[in-house]
Amino acid sequence: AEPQKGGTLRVGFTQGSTSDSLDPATYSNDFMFATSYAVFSTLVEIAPDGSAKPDLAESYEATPDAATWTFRLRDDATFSDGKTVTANDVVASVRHHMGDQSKSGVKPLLAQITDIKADGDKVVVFTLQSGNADFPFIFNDYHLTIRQDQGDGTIDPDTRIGTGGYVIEAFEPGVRIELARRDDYWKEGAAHFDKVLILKVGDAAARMNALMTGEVDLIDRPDLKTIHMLERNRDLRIHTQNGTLHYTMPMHVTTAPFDDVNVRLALKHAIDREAIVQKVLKGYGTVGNDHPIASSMPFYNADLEQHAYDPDKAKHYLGKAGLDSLEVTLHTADAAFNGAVDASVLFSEAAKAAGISVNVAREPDDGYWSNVWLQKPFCTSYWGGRPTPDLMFSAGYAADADWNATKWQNERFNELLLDARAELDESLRAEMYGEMQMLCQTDGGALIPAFGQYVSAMNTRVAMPEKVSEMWDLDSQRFIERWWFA
Amino acid sequence: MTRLQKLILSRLALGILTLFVVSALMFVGIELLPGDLAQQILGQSATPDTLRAFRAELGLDQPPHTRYLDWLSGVVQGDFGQSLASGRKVSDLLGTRLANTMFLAAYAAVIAVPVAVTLGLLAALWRNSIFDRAANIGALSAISMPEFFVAYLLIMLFSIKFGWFPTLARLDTATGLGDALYVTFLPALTLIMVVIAHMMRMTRAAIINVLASPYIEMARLKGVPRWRVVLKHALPNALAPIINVIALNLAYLIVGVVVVEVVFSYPGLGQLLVDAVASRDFPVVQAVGLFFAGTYILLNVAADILSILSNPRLRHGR
Amino acid sequence: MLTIRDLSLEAGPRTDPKRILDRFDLDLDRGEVLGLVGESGAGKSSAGLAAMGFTRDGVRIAGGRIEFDGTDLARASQSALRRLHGRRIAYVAQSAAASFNPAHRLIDQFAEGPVLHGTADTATAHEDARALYRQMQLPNPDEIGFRYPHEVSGGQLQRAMTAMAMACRPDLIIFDEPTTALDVTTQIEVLGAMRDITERYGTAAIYITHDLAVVSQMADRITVMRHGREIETAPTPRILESPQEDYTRSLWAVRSIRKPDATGAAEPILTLEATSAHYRSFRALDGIDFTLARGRTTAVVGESGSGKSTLAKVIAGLMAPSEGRVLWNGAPLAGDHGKRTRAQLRDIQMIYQMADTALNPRHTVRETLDRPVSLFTNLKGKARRARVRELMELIELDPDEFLDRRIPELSGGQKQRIGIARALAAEPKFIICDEITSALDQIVAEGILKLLIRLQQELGLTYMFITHDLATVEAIADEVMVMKNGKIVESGPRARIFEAPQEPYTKRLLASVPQMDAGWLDRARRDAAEAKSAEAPA
Amino acid sequence: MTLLRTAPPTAIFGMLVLAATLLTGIFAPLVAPYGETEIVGAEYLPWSAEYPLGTDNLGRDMLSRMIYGARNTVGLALLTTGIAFGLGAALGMFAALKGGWVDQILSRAIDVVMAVPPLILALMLLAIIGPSIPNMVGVIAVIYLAPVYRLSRAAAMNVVSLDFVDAAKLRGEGTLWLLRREILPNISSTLVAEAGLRFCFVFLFIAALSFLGIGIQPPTADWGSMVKENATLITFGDVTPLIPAGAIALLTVSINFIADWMLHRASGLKS
Ligand SMILES: Nc1ncnc2c1ncn2[C@@H]1O[C@H](COP(=O)(O)OP(=O)(O)OP(=O)(O)O)[C@@H](O)[C@H]1O
Ligand SMILES: Nc1ncnc2c1ncn2[C@@H]1O[C@H](COP(=O)(O)OP(=O)(O)OP(=O)(O)O)[C@@H](O)[C@H]1O
Ligand SMILES: [Mg+2]
Ligand SMILES: [Mg+2]
Repeated sequence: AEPQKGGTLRVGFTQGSTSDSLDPATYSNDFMFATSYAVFSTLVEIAPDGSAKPDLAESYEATPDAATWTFRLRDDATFSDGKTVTANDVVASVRHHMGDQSKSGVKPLLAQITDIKADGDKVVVFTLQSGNADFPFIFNDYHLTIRQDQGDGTIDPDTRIGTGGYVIEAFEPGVRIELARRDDYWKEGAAHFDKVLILKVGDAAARMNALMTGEVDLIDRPDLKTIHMLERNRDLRIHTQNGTLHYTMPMHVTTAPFDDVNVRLALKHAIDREAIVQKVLKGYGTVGNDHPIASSMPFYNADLEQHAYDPDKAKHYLGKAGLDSLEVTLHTADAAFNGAVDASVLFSEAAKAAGISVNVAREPDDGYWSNVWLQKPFCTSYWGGRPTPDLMFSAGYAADADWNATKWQNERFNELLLDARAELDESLRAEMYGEMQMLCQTDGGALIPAFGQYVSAMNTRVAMPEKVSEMWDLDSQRFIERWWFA
Repeated sequence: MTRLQKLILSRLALGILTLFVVSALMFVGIELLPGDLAQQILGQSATPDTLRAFRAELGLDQPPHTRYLDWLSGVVQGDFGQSLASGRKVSDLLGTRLANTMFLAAYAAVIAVPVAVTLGLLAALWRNSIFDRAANIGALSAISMPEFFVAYLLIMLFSIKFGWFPTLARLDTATGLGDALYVTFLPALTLIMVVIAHMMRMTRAAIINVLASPYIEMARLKGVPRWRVVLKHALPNALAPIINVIALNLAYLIVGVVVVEVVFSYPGLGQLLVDAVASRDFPVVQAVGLFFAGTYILLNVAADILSILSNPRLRHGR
Repeated sequence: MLTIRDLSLEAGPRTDPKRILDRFDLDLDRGEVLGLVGESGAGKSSAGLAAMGFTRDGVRIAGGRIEFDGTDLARASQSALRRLHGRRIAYVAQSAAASFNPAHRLIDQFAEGPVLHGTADTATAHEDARALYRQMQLPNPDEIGFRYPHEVSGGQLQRAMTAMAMACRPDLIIFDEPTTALDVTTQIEVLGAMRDITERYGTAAIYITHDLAVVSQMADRITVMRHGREIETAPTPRILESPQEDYTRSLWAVRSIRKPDATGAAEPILTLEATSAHYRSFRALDGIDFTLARGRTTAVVGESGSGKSTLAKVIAGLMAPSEGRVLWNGAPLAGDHGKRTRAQLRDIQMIYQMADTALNPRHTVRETLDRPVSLFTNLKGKARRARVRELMELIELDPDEFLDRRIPELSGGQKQRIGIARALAAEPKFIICDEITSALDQIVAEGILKLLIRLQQELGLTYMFITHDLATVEAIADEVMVMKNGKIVESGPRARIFEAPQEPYTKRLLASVPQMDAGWLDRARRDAAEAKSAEAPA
Repeated sequence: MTLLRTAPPTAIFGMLVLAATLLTGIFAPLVAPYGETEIVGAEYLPWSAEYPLGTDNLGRDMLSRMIYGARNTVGLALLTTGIAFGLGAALGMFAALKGGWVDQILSRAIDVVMAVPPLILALMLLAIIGPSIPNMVGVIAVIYLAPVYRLSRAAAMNVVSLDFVDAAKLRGEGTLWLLRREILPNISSTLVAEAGLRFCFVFLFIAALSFLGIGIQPPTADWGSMVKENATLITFGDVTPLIPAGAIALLTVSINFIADWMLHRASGLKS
């Protein structure tokens, strides 16, 4: 169906916090991601097919070594106060996330930039430390939405003036935001809803009740425990996306007993992945194979043998490690991902058959990321995924990555990572990334039982293109300008 | 009356002291909580670099006592500072939330208190009757259910089944009083169910306790009808415990409603406090915490004073 | 006007009821005053209430008739009874302090009845209240009604309650021990006022008491009760002079015990030197000087609030004196009991006024006695058990029957005996008795006094006997000490104080002791008025 | 036995329920058809002969979890209430007995504890010391200790002014004896009546903690958490969460029936 204009979209979101602010350096939850994309825009967006596509940029190109990138801006893009977007705005917006003072989450990704220059009004040139073929993908990041240069090379972090399709009418952090469409939006075929209201509804039951009683049109993350009830309601539709979202149980490979690769393999065979997909994800997911690359991503290695639940094999590996039984503690909380505690309990039950006792230690949701993740030798976690294997591996598996949650330091793997990044030949890259996935699977410290689908639910009036971007939930959080009411 | 004034003053002074201790304890508590604001805000995306920068910006690199004293000197001058997490003024942040919390509490109280006291009086009047037994069992069952469960039951009944009331209690500045009462009916009802039992049982017990007094026998021997004995002779003398339990429950209505706020997505202070604790945003925690503690203390002082006023013996001190 | 026939009241479970009244009969004519006398628990209050057709919770009418002016109150409906109560039959309770509603002003409580019964509107009722208050000789009759009960003294309250009972000019008033809680000097005024008012309006009355002297001043006829039954009824002069029944005679005989006079020189055992004590800034004891003699009984008398109990507390070590010192056998005694030696703690024991609060209701008799025995003696095992039994025999209670009872399962007199036994368990030299008989009825009190006298003779004990009842003083004291406002106003041997009191205050106190002879009340009122005016300048 | 004969029907009912709960709790492994954490089939199976109450969200047998839940819930609540009452009553009586600055310091400290909202206090304390079961028991006990302190202090105040306490002091009794033998027996009925309600509040509190993400550790079965885990079903008209909720309600009502009766008996003895 053709997109139509009109209507007020009311959304119930799981996340959102009183501490949210409009400062792009602070975005840390879906509520602000969606807001960021609706009110501001990025240089590049990820198209439904997963490729990078210019947005505020009209085009971009790299030198052959992929180390210098030149972005040309559109002429027609304007801010909501009528000013056109200039190269200086882009430079100031990107610089906001760089430098010693920056507390931005995107700062590590920008560390590769050695220089940014505005070349006239419409051209920005980035010089990188070394070649990076995937560089444009970075500019899809919700942090890197563009604000106006205040004239001194800085932006006002709290400004509401953006280049997006909507303007803010009311904003109560952690409660709601009200958006109204800009009539002078420069992008064609986008921003269909007249108004959008996003509510933070933290409680899963409350979210589903609100959808059922028609108080909202769309919710994210319905409770999978009761989703079968929603499925029966004919006015509602469950929307799923096979994303890059995956659930992991990182083990510190530097801590006993996880320092023995056989123990790691034993655990990897003692978990019933199918049961987790069925019982925790209620079928909304696929089994994982202990590496973070999704089947939908480029360079996915389809030839790897699938790790499956096999208590005998687990025992076999235990034997190789010189053990006949094993006791480990798995730290978990539903903050890690919805169902993490249940998944851990299922793991614990399944592992008994292999002579492994997995003690489930539930930690408080509050403070989970600072007290448990990266701190405890065995815990549950998730990755929202990255558009490319390079970004994924660099973020969580490279030896020097801040978030190397398993403290894994595989020489071969780290060599390959650098080589593949600078390599422009696609088939060579595929080979390299394939081997890296294998290394992760057999030697790495991450137990990755499942890839989850992004699930959302909405009433049948909400319409969307046939193919949506699957990297993040809800059309990679760009649903506000891409979807419409039928 | 000077005795009463002295008492009020000394109680208030004690209350302020308590507040001070509470604030110091909460500060220590937040200090002891693992992780700090920077880590919480940055969450999974924290890196040592960003953490350092963030801490410096927020002043978290200062020693704790400096930060506490800075904060305290601000508070003494009426300045509650700014939220570390969002940089907004704490007073702005609290404003609407406070109003929302008070609105819901008042809504529930206005219904719950008279109903509970009336039920308690009737139960005492018809002691050991079917009515008394039924009220007692009903009250016990109501308090024995977890609050969120009561809420879900009400939603199931009134929103999903009958479609009479909304499940989200959304209030904004534009909402009129009528609408506000309508959308917050279910959360208010949940709270009413939760607090009514306690007050009812206490009213009943206090009245029955007084009914054993010689002056009740005297009143009956003067030919005073039963209902008048309960209302005119027993109630005034049972007021102190009833007032106290009402104060306790009013405090609960203001202070203890986090769960109800979560279930109905009601933007009140409870959620703000939980969020602020989660993000270690200590100016906000302190402000809300102090407000809660202050509410509790004030209600208690008010209850004491009312108890005294209700008792001529204390009112006209000897 | 009132005829009660064959009335039985029951309490407790229906399967195993307890008889409170057993085929009780009573007749009362218009304008007549009937006295109802008997020991505690005899059923006097129950009978009085039954005369109103009222029973306390848990008590029910098991049979019989209560005919008031032609209607049977035993079968009347609640609303019919309500119309009678307060209007035609009124009630004056034992403790006015407890029976006035503390939340309302006196005059509002006065007006409630007339307004409810429709005999007056509020304004008229208030007018009437002032008139009655004046007749009851209350001070400031125009203003006193606007006070709350706690702002009025006990004697005044009792009068206000009588006024309230008169509010609808009832035909019958039930007085239930209206002066028991008052001290003797106040009692006279209240009795007088009550008698005046009933005479003036020709109101019939049932006057319940266990004090024969009092009832003899008030009643035309007297009924003696025991165990819920009528023992004997006769006009007052006749029953006083020639009682028919043994039980009545025994009641009369109570006032006759006398302790034999002490002989021999007395050596001092306890001395107080210029001792004062304070409650915050209030001086409750003011420079007390005295010496107690070994083996003697010293009675301390004085009206309520004169500091008698405070004196006991100071000696016992419950309250440290603020000035002066206490000497025990010549050696200074620490003010705080915690600093006294075990021997000192053992030597000085105390028996309390309210046996109810002096014994832990959660303990059995055995536990109560065993503990001091084990703490203060070296007895173990069998010897200790034997000692406990011996103590029970000393106080004339059967060990087999009582040792395993809990305290609440004892009568008031039995409790008081246990209190004495507990003091004896320590094998003390000196016992302070603080009003130990004032909560007991006379027969029981007599038993206790006899017991104490016997124990003194057997064990050579020294007593300090605090009381405001001069009859008791006459019975047991060797020495008498009169207190007023925290000071000792007069002291000396019993005989001298009783025969030749020096101080007006002592004289007034002595004159207030109720006597059985008919003219006592009038005489006493006159004397009291004179004594008061004589005291005033001093 | 004579005691039982005088009990009103409500109290007998209460005692039967309590006894049944305790027995099932104690003999849970014998009574329960399946293990506490055993996954026996698919999720949300309806009631059947095999699974009398169906299965839960992970396919565990509801009945077995209810039975083990009795053990954990009642056990924990008993323990917590016991600690809160033990400590609270001891401190309250101590303050009443000593008076003066001891009383002032204790009472002001308790004021501070009571002035902080309980849920927040629990969240903070548990985040600081870690959410293990012993810690949770300790924290809840501390929170509930405060009102118990107040109650027992007030009740003890009435007792310490009585003469038998003076008499005991004059015998030279130590503080422990005074508290345990003289005061405690006289305030125990007040405490018992309060304990009935508090006992129930404790497992409701545990349930609320679970709701906010801390509380009892999975996969331990506990009624409060079971209500929480299945609560969302209720809005779809599924009765599963009513089972544990009903069990809590039944137990609460029963315990309070017993408490009411004991209170009645105690007051009957007094008058
Ligand atoms: N409500 C009641 N339930 C059970 N027994 C009662 C009740 N009221 C009184 N009794 C018992 O009835 C008996 C008579 O009581 P009553 O009060 O009439 O005695 P009394 O002669 O007035 O005694 P006192 O001089 O102590 O006032 C006593 O043994 C008492 O214990
Ligand atoms: N705890 C107290 N605090 C303050 N004042 C007290 C206290 N106890 C007694 N008083 C006051 O001290 C004075 C003496 O009291 P005390 O109890 O010694 O009198 P008493 O002669 O024993 O009287 P009674 O015959 O009524 O027992 C009274 O005026 C009383 O009001
Ligand atoms: Mg009586
Ligand atoms: Mg005294």
